Amino acid sequence: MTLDTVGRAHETPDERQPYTELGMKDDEYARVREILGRRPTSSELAIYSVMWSEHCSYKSSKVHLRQFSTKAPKSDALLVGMGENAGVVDIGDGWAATFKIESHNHPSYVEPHQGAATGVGGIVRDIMSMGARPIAVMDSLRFGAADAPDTRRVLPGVVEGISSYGNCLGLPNIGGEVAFDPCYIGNPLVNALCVGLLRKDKIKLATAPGPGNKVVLFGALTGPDGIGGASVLASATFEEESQAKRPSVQVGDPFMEKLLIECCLELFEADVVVGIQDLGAAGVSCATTELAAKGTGGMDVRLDLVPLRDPTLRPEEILMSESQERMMAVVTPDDIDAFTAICNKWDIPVTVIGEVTDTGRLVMTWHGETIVDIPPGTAADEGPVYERPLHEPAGQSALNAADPAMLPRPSDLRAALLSVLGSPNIASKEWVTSQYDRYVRGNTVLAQPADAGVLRIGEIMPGATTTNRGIALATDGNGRYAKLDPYAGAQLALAEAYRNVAMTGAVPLAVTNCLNFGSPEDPEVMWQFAEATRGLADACRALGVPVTGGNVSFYNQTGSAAVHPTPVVGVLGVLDDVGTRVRSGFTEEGARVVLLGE
Amino acid sequence: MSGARVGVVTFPGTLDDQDAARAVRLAGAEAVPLWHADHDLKGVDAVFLPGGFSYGDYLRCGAISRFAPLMEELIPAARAGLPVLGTCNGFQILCEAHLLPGALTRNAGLHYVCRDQKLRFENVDTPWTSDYAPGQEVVIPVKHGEGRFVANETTITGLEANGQVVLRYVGNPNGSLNDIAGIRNEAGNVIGLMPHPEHAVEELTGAPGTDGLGFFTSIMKALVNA
Amino acid sequence: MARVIVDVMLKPEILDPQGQAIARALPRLGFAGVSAVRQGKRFEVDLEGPADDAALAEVRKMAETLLANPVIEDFTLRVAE
Amino acid sequence: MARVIVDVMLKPEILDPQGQAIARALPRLGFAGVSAVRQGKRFEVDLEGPADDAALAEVRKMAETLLANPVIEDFTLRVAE
Ligand SMILES: Nc1ncnc2c1ncn2[C@@H]1O[C@H](COP(=O)(O)OP(=O)(O)O)[C@@H](O)[C@H]1O
Repeated sequence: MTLDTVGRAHETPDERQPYTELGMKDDEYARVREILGRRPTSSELAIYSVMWSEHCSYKSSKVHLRQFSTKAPKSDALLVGMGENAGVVDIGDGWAATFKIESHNHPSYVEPHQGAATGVGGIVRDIMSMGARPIAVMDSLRFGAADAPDTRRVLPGVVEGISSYGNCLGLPNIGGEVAFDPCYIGNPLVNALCVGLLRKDKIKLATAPGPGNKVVLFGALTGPDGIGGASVLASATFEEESQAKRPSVQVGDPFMEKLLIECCLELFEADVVVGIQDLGAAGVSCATTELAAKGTGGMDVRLDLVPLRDPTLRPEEILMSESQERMMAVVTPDDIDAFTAICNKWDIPVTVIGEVTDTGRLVMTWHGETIVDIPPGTAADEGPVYERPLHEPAGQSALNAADPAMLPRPSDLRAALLSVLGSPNIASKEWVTSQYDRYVRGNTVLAQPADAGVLRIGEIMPGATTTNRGIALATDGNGRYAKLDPYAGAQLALAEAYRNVAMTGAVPLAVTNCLNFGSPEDPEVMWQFAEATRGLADACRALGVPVTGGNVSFYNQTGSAAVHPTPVVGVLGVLDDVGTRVRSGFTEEGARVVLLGE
Repeated sequence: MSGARVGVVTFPGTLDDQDAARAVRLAGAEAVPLWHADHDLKGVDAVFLPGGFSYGDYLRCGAISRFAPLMEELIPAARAGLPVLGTCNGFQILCEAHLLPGALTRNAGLHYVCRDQKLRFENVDTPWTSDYAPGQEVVIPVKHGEGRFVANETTITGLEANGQVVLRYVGNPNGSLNDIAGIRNEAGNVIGLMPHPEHAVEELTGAPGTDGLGFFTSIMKALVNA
Repeated sequence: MARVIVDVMLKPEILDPQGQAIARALPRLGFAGVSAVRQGKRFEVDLEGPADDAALAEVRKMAETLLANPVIEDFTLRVAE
Repeated sequence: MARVIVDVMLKPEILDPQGQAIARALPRLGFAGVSAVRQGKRFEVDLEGPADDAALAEVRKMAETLLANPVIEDFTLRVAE
């Protein structure tokens, strides 16, 4: 099989390349050629196609998400804002919290257990890459009708996946949501949140500064996970029958991730990490381009040094592999031995695969031949940005004109009440929550059935300065409200999470969000998206809490039918003294019951 | 200070070691971290094997851990009378190491279950349970997917006849034979239980109440009076 | 009263964390000479009648829809002697 | 480079909730004629060398001490063709 080197790309400028199959548009491909001044090699095409995908580049959402910054309220608490792996918030006494929510909707439909499990794994690594100890998870779930046959397949698998992965990591699950609506049939929403704790002066960033520093890959071996699309590249030319059948499903190894957490914490403690990045959806492509782009600007990588689970993998496949439980770090030559020793202690495979340079180029070789030579920023940060057309959905005003007051009054109130209480959206979620460990590590102050989770932080990291403080977290969302009015719906989601946090006695400080929508190429969906982001940004300003990060999930639809626009909002708050937390529920006989608000 | 030193073992994948150490401290003893890969019990007076997913619970819970270098020290020490308490994964490891009879298998309901569990003490004649009374009912969390205690009939009959059943579920969460939640060896120094007393030692966190603290105050007294 | 054995294994390209953890542990436990371990499931399906073609077709369908997850697993099927 | 298969099944007297759950689900899914299902584990152990007597003795020891728990499980061992 011919290796598509940079030299070969020069010699065969007109070779047809399978960019369409990789989801790239004509003009996007033309731009890559323009940036490089030649056609990309197949490895470069692999990198640009994943980095410029909607998932990694936010090309359709970027123009709207900007409001979260431009309209952001002043906040003394914000230490790291949007754009990093996760936002970081000052919670006092020298402590900081980092949190983020992310979707794993499509994989959870294909293989519910593994899809949901790897969703938890991914968000946990995001939190680790900030230099934090992950301390709790939450999950926000939406399924089709509770009695739909496919829900019977998807729901138990998703819950088991979250339960087996999160429980095995020793992260208490401190809350979440479960909702049912026919619009989610064939497209469940699985949003996972992770929160981490760190010392405020120990924040790590995804950056690779310092020429001569080593680029280290550590964690699980790289296998053919989630690279269905890459097979068109692995065959020398895409007309050739692609030889291998590659799985599109990633399987998680929570035990490896648990070791990776403990290993990373020791690495941070030993101060042997200059920069760090988790390997998420776009694997090595993403980690190398982003680290290089944010550092001194250049990096040399020997791709053939990447340790493989399957020795037949081609460079393009290695670049696109979504194998889980991997991290990349930048380490000074002096610290490499200490770094390796800590990895060995935790039985974590570790390999130096390259070096930071000041050339401004990301250069990758494969057994001595150059297969990638690009300015990393063009892949990481300078992807396409679209102003997609917007259009208010036909029937939006009719939908709003239908006044519930016009519904017939029920004649039998008792039956009406029972049917409300018996509906899956109201019924107890204990079937789900009892599969989650809410106690592990002994710092959970509130979890199920409370409306917000509360954690004591003073004892999480033994040895560090202690504090009486606690943090509170809630996630909320309501697709039906957002469908009626995406602007107000997003605001209601924020208001609910904000209230749930405030009700524990915490002061809400910051917001994360996961925006689950249909296809951005549909102007009506894009209108919903624009309205929802505008609503959320305005509400954040009104309440004085900045958005610190989040995730956009588009293309949530079966056929042409999109799910309800479903912004899910997470709010983090702080309690100065966690001992003062307020529980919900009537705890004392004879106490007065007061209704606040309208 | 008392000088009572309780070792808390960490295997790869152990989760509740920090909680266990806290509980030991709350009872006034010193918690000594023990590492699975060391052939070293650090001269502790008792050992706590905490819960978690050692080696990911792959293969069978506790199956790989029981071969750890530390276990090579712990097994003879336990046979010689060192007080050892294993909870959840720790219980599974003790069974795999044949320090306790029987085995823990997949919950009858097939799901992981985390709940505040009502339990009843049967026999409290062990260094870890002297602060409880026979017949006493407590609430302590359980959280496991493989906690159904099984053994052959002779073993079960023997456990019952010898008073080796320490703790029974009131409302069986996993299908354990005879509602068994915790047992001890014949000598009484080795105990295993599925519930997590270390998660029920403070009013602020975890389960309602502090019903689990007694395990730690018991061992503290046993060691100080020894 | 025939018995059909259904063996279910992860597809070769799918990560098998359990098998890997076992393989990694073996040298520490003093077992040498093993290059890889994979862990799968084995089902013994006892039939009320004989294992004729119709019954085997039924078990095959059962394996496809219930015993194995075709997204990540392969299965084989044979009649026990 | 031989492969040894180790099959591990719960002893007959030990309750097998997974097998039972499958057996119970079958009629609901339209499968008739199954009297019982038991679920066990199957290990594929790949050897670096041939499956000679010494190697098989090693795998047997591995099965006895690690792959199966003799308190609740039985195992069988065979060389794959
Ligand atoms: N998917 C989930 N993961 C974790 N906790 C959940 C999940 N779904 C619901 N919960 C928890 O269960 C409890 C009850 O949830 P829910 O019935 O939605 O309450 P409410 O209607 O008051 O918000 C809450 O504490 C909530 O955090």
